[in-house]
Amino acid sequence: TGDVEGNTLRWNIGADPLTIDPTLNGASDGGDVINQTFEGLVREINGIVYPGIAESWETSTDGKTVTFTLRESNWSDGTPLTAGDFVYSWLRGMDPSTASEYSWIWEYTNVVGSVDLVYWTDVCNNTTEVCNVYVQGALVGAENADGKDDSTGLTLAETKALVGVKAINDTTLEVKLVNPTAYFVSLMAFYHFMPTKKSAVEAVGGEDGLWAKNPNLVVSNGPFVLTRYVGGEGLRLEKNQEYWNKKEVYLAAIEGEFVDLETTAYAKYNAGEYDFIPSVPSVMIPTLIALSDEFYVYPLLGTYYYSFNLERVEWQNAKLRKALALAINRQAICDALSAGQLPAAGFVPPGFIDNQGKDFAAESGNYGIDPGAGSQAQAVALFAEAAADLGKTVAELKTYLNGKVILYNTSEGHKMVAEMVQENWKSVLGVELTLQNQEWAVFQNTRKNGDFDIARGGWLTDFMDPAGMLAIFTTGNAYNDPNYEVAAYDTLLAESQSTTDMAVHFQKLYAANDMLMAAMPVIPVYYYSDVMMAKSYLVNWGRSVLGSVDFTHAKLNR
Amino acid sequence: MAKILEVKNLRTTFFTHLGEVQAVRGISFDLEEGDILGIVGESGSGKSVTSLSIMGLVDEPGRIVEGEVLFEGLDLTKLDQKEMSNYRGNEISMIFQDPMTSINPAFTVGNQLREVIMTHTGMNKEQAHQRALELLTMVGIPEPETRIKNHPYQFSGGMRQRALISMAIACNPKLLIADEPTTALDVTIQAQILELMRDLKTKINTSIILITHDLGVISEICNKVIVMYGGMIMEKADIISLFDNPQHPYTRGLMLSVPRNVTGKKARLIPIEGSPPDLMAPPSGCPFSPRCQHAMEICLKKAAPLFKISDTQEASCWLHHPDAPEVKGFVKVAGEK
Amino acid sequence: MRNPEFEYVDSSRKESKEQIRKSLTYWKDAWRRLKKNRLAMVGMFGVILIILFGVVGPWFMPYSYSDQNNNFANIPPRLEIYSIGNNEYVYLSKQYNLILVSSKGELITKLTRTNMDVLNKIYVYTYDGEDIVVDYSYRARDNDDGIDITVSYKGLTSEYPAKTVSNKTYRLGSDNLGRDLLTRVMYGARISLTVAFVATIVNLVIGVTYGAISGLEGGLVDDIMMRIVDVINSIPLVLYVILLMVIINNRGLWTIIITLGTVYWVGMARLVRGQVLGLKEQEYVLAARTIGVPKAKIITRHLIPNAMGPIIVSMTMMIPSAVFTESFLSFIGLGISAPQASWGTLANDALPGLSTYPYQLFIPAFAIALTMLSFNFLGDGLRSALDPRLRKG
Amino acid sequence: MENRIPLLEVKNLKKHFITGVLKNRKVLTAVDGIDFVIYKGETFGLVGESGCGKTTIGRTIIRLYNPTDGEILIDGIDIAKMSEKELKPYRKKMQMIFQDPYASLNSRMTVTDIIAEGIDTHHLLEGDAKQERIYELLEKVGLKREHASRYPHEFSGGQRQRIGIARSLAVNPELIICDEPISALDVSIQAQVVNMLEDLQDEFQLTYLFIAHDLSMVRHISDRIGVMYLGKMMEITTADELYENALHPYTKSLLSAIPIPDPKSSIRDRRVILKGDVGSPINPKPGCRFASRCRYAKSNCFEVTPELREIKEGHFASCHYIEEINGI
Amino acid sequence: MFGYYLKRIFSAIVTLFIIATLTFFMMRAIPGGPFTREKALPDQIIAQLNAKYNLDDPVIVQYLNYMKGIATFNFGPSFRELGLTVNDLIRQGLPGSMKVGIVAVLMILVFGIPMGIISALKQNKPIDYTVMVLATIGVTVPSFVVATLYIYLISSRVSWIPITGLSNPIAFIGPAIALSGYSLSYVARLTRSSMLEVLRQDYIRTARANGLSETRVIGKHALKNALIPVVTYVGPMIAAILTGSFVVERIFAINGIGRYFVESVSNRDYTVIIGMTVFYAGLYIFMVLLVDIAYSFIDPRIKLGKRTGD
Ligand SMILES: Nc1ncnc2c1ncn2[C@@H]1O[C@H](COP(=O)(O)OP(=O)(O)OP(=O)(O)O)[C@@H](O)[C@H]1O
Ligand SMILES: Nc1ncnc2c1ncn2[C@@H]1O[C@H](COP(=O)(O)OP(=O)(O)OP(=O)(O)O)[C@@H](O)[C@H]1O
Ligand SMILES: [Mg+2]
Ligand SMILES: [Mg+2]
Repeated sequence: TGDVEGNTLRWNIGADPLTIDPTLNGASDGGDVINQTFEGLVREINGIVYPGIAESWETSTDGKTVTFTLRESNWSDGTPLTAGDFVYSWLRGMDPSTASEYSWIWEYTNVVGSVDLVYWTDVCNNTTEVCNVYVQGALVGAENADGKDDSTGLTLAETKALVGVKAINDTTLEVKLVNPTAYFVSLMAFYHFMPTKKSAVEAVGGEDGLWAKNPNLVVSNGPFVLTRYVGGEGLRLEKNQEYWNKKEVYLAAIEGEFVDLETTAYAKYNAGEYDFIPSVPSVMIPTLIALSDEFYVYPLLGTYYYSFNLERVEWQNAKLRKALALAINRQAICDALSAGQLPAAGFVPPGFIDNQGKDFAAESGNYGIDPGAGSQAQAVALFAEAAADLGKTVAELKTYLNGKVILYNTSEGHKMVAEMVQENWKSVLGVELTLQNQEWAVFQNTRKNGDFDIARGGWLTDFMDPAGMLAIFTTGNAYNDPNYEVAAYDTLLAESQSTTDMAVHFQKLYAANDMLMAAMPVIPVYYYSDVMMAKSYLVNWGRSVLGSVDFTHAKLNR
Repeated sequence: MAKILEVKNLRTTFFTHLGEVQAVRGISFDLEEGDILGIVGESGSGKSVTSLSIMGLVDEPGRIVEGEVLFEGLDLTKLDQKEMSNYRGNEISMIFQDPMTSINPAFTVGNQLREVIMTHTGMNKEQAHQRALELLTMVGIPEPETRIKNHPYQFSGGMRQRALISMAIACNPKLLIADEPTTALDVTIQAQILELMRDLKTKINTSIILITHDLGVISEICNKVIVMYGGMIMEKADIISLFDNPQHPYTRGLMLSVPRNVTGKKARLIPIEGSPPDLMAPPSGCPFSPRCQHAMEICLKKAAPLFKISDTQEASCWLHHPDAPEVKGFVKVAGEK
Repeated sequence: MRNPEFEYVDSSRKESKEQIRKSLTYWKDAWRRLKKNRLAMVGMFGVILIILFGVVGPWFMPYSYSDQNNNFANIPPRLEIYSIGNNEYVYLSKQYNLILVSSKGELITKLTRTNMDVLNKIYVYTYDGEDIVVDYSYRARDNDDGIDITVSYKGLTSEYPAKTVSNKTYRLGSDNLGRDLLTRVMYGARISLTVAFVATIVNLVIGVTYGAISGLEGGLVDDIMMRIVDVINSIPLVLYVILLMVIINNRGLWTIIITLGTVYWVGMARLVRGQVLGLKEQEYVLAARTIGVPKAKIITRHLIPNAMGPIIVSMTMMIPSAVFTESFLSFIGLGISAPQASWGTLANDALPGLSTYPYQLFIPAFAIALTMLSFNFLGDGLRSALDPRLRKG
Repeated sequence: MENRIPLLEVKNLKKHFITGVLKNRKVLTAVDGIDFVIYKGETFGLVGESGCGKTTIGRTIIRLYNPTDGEILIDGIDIAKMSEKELKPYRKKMQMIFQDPYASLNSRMTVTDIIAEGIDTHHLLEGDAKQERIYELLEKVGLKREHASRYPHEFSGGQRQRIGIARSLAVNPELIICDEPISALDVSIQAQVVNMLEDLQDEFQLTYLFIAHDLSMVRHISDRIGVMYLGKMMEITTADELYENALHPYTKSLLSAIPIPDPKSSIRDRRVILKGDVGSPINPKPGCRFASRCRYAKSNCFEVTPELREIKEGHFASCHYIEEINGI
Repeated sequence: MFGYYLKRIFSAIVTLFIIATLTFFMMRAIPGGPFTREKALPDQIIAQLNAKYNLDDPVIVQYLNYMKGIATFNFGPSFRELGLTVNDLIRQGLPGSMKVGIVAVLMILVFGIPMGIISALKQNKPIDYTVMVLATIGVTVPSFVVATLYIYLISSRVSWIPITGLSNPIAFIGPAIALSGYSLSYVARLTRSSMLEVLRQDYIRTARANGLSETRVIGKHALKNALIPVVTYVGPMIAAILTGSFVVERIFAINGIGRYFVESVSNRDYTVIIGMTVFYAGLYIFMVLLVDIAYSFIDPRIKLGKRTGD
């Protein structure tokens, strides 16, 4: 075992994942582990989609049918993995009684019938509101509970049967889509779509995903398999001898720990107790950039922004919004945060490639936003114009806006950004806003209720299409905090989704992006980044552009 | 008779942050074997400090600044704490005024008693236990076998004082200092304790110093008396002379201020007016002079020496000086001692 | 002739010994005693100094607590500067920003970085149209000369710092946004001292009264009151604070006052109750009761003054915890809002950078410790000053 | 004798303390059915060994404790069950002087404040008149005006006891309960205080309940004396009668235990030293409380509790065999 | 005696019941729910989750059900930690908190008490001042500073001490120091003043007059009596320390209930927070009872049920 010991990766995972059942998981720490223990139809490493359990796939000409051909592969218990396993685990993910946190992602897959199943409810008609109404403790909507969905009138089983996923045979999986979906295949790399084995999931004692944390029950199909899990402390993964590509798996084992405080984890990394840590304390970053060759920064597909509450009169002038957006020195903020973030010149971060192989963000341009202080003069001018539009003098507009609140949720970084933005507006436009922070859940609630002037927000997408970013500002979207409700915008996005022509798809998205940036319902501040450290002797590790680390082919060259 | 204890010009001062408290200001006396010497005086007159000085137990910030304490000729003030503890509880022992607070509430009586015995005699636990039972029986505690296992709170005041006495006599001390051993007790219990002390003297031939402010108690068992006031000795006498013919105005005042219980019309009491001296700034002359009816110019300036009135009586009062005015009952003697 | 020494003296001369003292009220008297206590005066001096520091200090500062100069972020109070000739110096910050510094230690400007050669560990900055090359590769390897970095400009290379100067622009250094730490600590004093003050008042008013009533009433009332204390003590502060945050839905110092006022007195209530249980059997309390003195007066005139010693001790002990409780409340979102800072939040914010910018933590921490010590000394002095029994002279 | 007016009548007064809880609960009968009368202008002495309930009687009469049973009549009105509010006028009539001159004065209040407390509480005087009254009281108790602004700790024990007395006089009481007011004082000071108490009694027609264990002082100051033992009254009679002619065996042994300040006295040899200790007042057995220590005790004494009976005119005792013992 | 305990237990149950009730309703009164996520979940998903955990019942029904559970020591499932019950979590976190807590408590007793004693014996000497200044700093510097400083020093200077993990006894040093700093200082101060008080007592003089050695006088006669106020403080303190500290557990990556305590509030994990609160309150009340029992050993005069002070 000395050999195994020497070939064991020591990895700090971060927080203890709530679950490592792919279907139930909704968090990145869990995703990181699942990425090692399971494998979906495809595997995405550093932005490239490789065949995973699917050897190949084929999309029909109308783009509405995707057929996957699975390779011969086994579960870690030695039993064969079949297309039926995918059907089982996907239906499980959609089933409302499973209550999977990520089941909403089916909405974006465009799989036929998936939305009906995910949001199947026999309690009331209105699917966007919980409408169990009680009078004196008695459920009034009881007659609705007829076992049939309130909008489709179908039972759960009937709804399930209509979902467009079918195992044609053990190695052929057919998926029917409502619309052609460009990113569908790449999305299959995401953990929610990884297969689980029915007998393991339904084993006694494995309820609520516990099976995945229990080495005696767990059955997986990834490069590694779980052999130990101690809640709150750590886990051990060992090479899966049944993995189809095991010859390209070099690590014997992975020892993972759950240290969620960056400073502690960093200290341990420096003391030689870890080979890989998923983050570092931000004060250390300039030093690490300068001195360390073990430090890595990657862009993340996400944007940090401030939302205007468009329901409030003061924010209804686009020039004013734009003035505020242009007054910010984004470079200074990124320098202060110093974790490799990039100044955001638009809402869509770099990293999405269009039909012509060009970067979507670069093609869109910067909408007049200078990364540094360059657009501040423009901001002043726009501010004056806005004042004129509103029939106010500049001084009046300033006093009008003074004391409006920038709301953020409690955290060092958010505070720092808010302080700098506040200072920018003060020094550039002479507007003095107040800062207010709230505990996380309270903040969520306040923001959702539209009880704010300006609130911070952030969005990381889960699939590699700009629509994943832009769609959140469509009418009724749960994440549309500014309440940007413009029919033309909604139409553009809808059109981009319903076309089979990628050129049209992107053209619509470019148009939508232009429209959004012209209206400026949100102020993009920076694009997220992901930092990590890996010892120099650790090579060949990979990373999904969505953020998950991948040790499938990693090697320790000690 | 051999002198078991000689105190020579003892002076003990407390150096507090508020100033020096001269608690004992140069006192000398002897104690002969088998004597029971009483020390009376008002509260704060230095009785306890005298006895603590003998025991070497004067606490910070107090210090013996002058004088000798010769125990069988050996000067105890020269010993260090460790050497001294071989004497304490062994050759010399002491009991204190308040039996309620002077015994450790946290341990059983037996535990504390055995501890003393084992410390000084080298007996093992079993032997010490036997000895402890013996002692408890000796001081008249009923059912010692059960009582020895009791905690002090289960004892009444009188029993606690007996327990303390039993600790004090555990090693048959040659000298027993009893600092107001009965003040906190009821008269009926006091009578029992005094009886016990008298017994002890005959049984183990201990010499005793008994400190009190109750002349009654003194007259019950002492054969010699020292009267203290303001850290000084006012009068030294054998018991009969003192009560028959007190030679210091303070002693007289003390005797007069207790009610004479005669039937019928009650005479007013005759108090000593004024209050005891502040030892932080003691009167320059005789400490009693501010309250003394007969105070003379010299009394305010200079403390009186001890005038030897008779073989058994000495008093420190200028009234005994040949130049002093005549006062009924005061004997004039020539010369200073 | 009679010897005059042996004349009787008349009684007036004997008695006049008692000194007559001027009549003083209790408080004047206490003050007089306090003044005599050297350590207490040191403490008081310290407290006054800290108050002045917070109240008056900012007037003398060229900055406000929110003034940022992002170019001069994280500059420590002491700078090792390298000469670039011509009586000009540069300082390389921990963030690898190169700052032009005057020979006296004034920060002049941040130089633009034009090239980062991470591989060879050389950063290039530009000044006056020419490159300044900073070679920090020494940091990555052992070298016996003790060279840390070299700075080359116009053909001149300095291998060692020219001197160490103190930062004249920011006396105690700057924080991560380039704000003057000294100014921030001064403003922080206002908040933290207010909090300390409020905590003290709350303890005095609510805690002491509650404890005194509980102890004096005894029996069932006492039982119930103490169970309430147990309950308050057991309910997690975070939960309570969040609830309060929602209810009040407003911010500022007074929300802290409310929070502290509702939960911060239970320890004091316990302590006072314990004291009162003992004191209420004292004969002077019984005497007051036989006179018919109402309970409220017994509490204010007899019980509380006599429990003052332990009350003051525990009050001074509570000051640092109040200061940190405030920072916790601000962290959750109740209380003061950024960019204002209290000592507690300053310390909190500085914590992650402890290894790199230790001064950012030590300065507020020092202020807290100093306050604590001052209050301690003052408290000890007050305790004895308020007790006439310990009076000198 | 006949025309004496009772000021205080105590009838069947009981005070039980409850200690411990539930199963551990014990009833401590500190005072167990006591009757006596105090007439206007007299001094009633109460003696007995430590723990026999003297203080408890005093405190119950002044209603620091709520009596368990019985009546306390002041001028014929029962105050035993009055509420604190109803009691307020009676608070002026009765005052108490405490044993410990150190503990009975609040060290944080000046003498003025201490004395003024009663005046303020009952709104007797205000302003200068109040201050004058305080000076007057101070002079009454032998202190000086200058003392008014001082703190208790600046006084000697005797002086402090005077302050305590001035405090109780401030409300013009009729009855003063003196709970061992002199036991903590020096012998030479005791006489000062006793003289003063006597003078004040003459001047203000005060009535005293004087609790003490110094029997000779009690004899000196009291007109009548009650002797208590373990919560029960053993004997009540006039002072001289008690000392000359004690009837109860307990009183006798108590008197004989007094140390005599006369080395030549012969009483010592005739002394009967009482054996044993005072028993426990917790869950007392029936019968005479003193029986276990009484050398005359017969089996009856352990079973039947004797009544307090008038043996001679004005001389009460509670003993089954009092006649037999004393040959009456 | 038994009856006495019954009474105490009854009163404890009532108190715990009130605490649980208050916590329950406070929890419900604050915004957010257990399914508030970084990326907010769609309402339908939240509704499904609510249904799964019966959170769609009327609050009063939930309350009654919950109380029924508590009565049988069943605090219910965690809404966060999938598949785990509150009891599981306590079982999972308690050992970590306890291990460190016990070491911290031992340190407090082993260092705090002797420091106080030495300080009292050397009153107003340099060593006394040193101890008191240290103790003052100890109550001023909060545990998060101590812990961070410790980690910084260890990671940069001392390589043989592991930074986290409790496998090696030496790894306990850091968390224990951080956890005990305040209380250790407090205990030292308390011991000192109580010792000074006891040393003035008459029975100490008696012990000396009986010729006992100074070691015996201090170590036996003075100490036991001086411990009473210390025990009063230490009892509830142990409850607090054994239930862990969020800050210390987070910094030292200890899997302990101190973290659950705080995290469950931010997670709105209703059942966990109530369970933790009741658990802590129960332990607290139990410790207070233990203190009372300890009293009767230290000072037999003090009888159960007649506690002075709190
Ligand atoms: N530790 C001390 N510090 C300062 N002064 C002290 C100390 N001990 C005693 N004194 C002072 O020494 C003087 C003599 O006290 P001592 O105890 O000997 O009196 P005493 O005659 O025994 O009185 P009592 O009858 O009250 O016991 C007193 O004024 C007292 O205040
Ligand atoms: N508050 C109380 N609670 C419980 N028991 C009490 C209380 N006060 C007094 N006792 C008990 O009642 C009994 C009578 O006490 P009391 O103080 O009246 O006696 P006393 O005659 O005044 O004694 P002493 O001479 O010691 O002052 C004692 O056993 C005492 O312990
Ligand atoms: Mg004495
Ligand atoms: Mg009494």
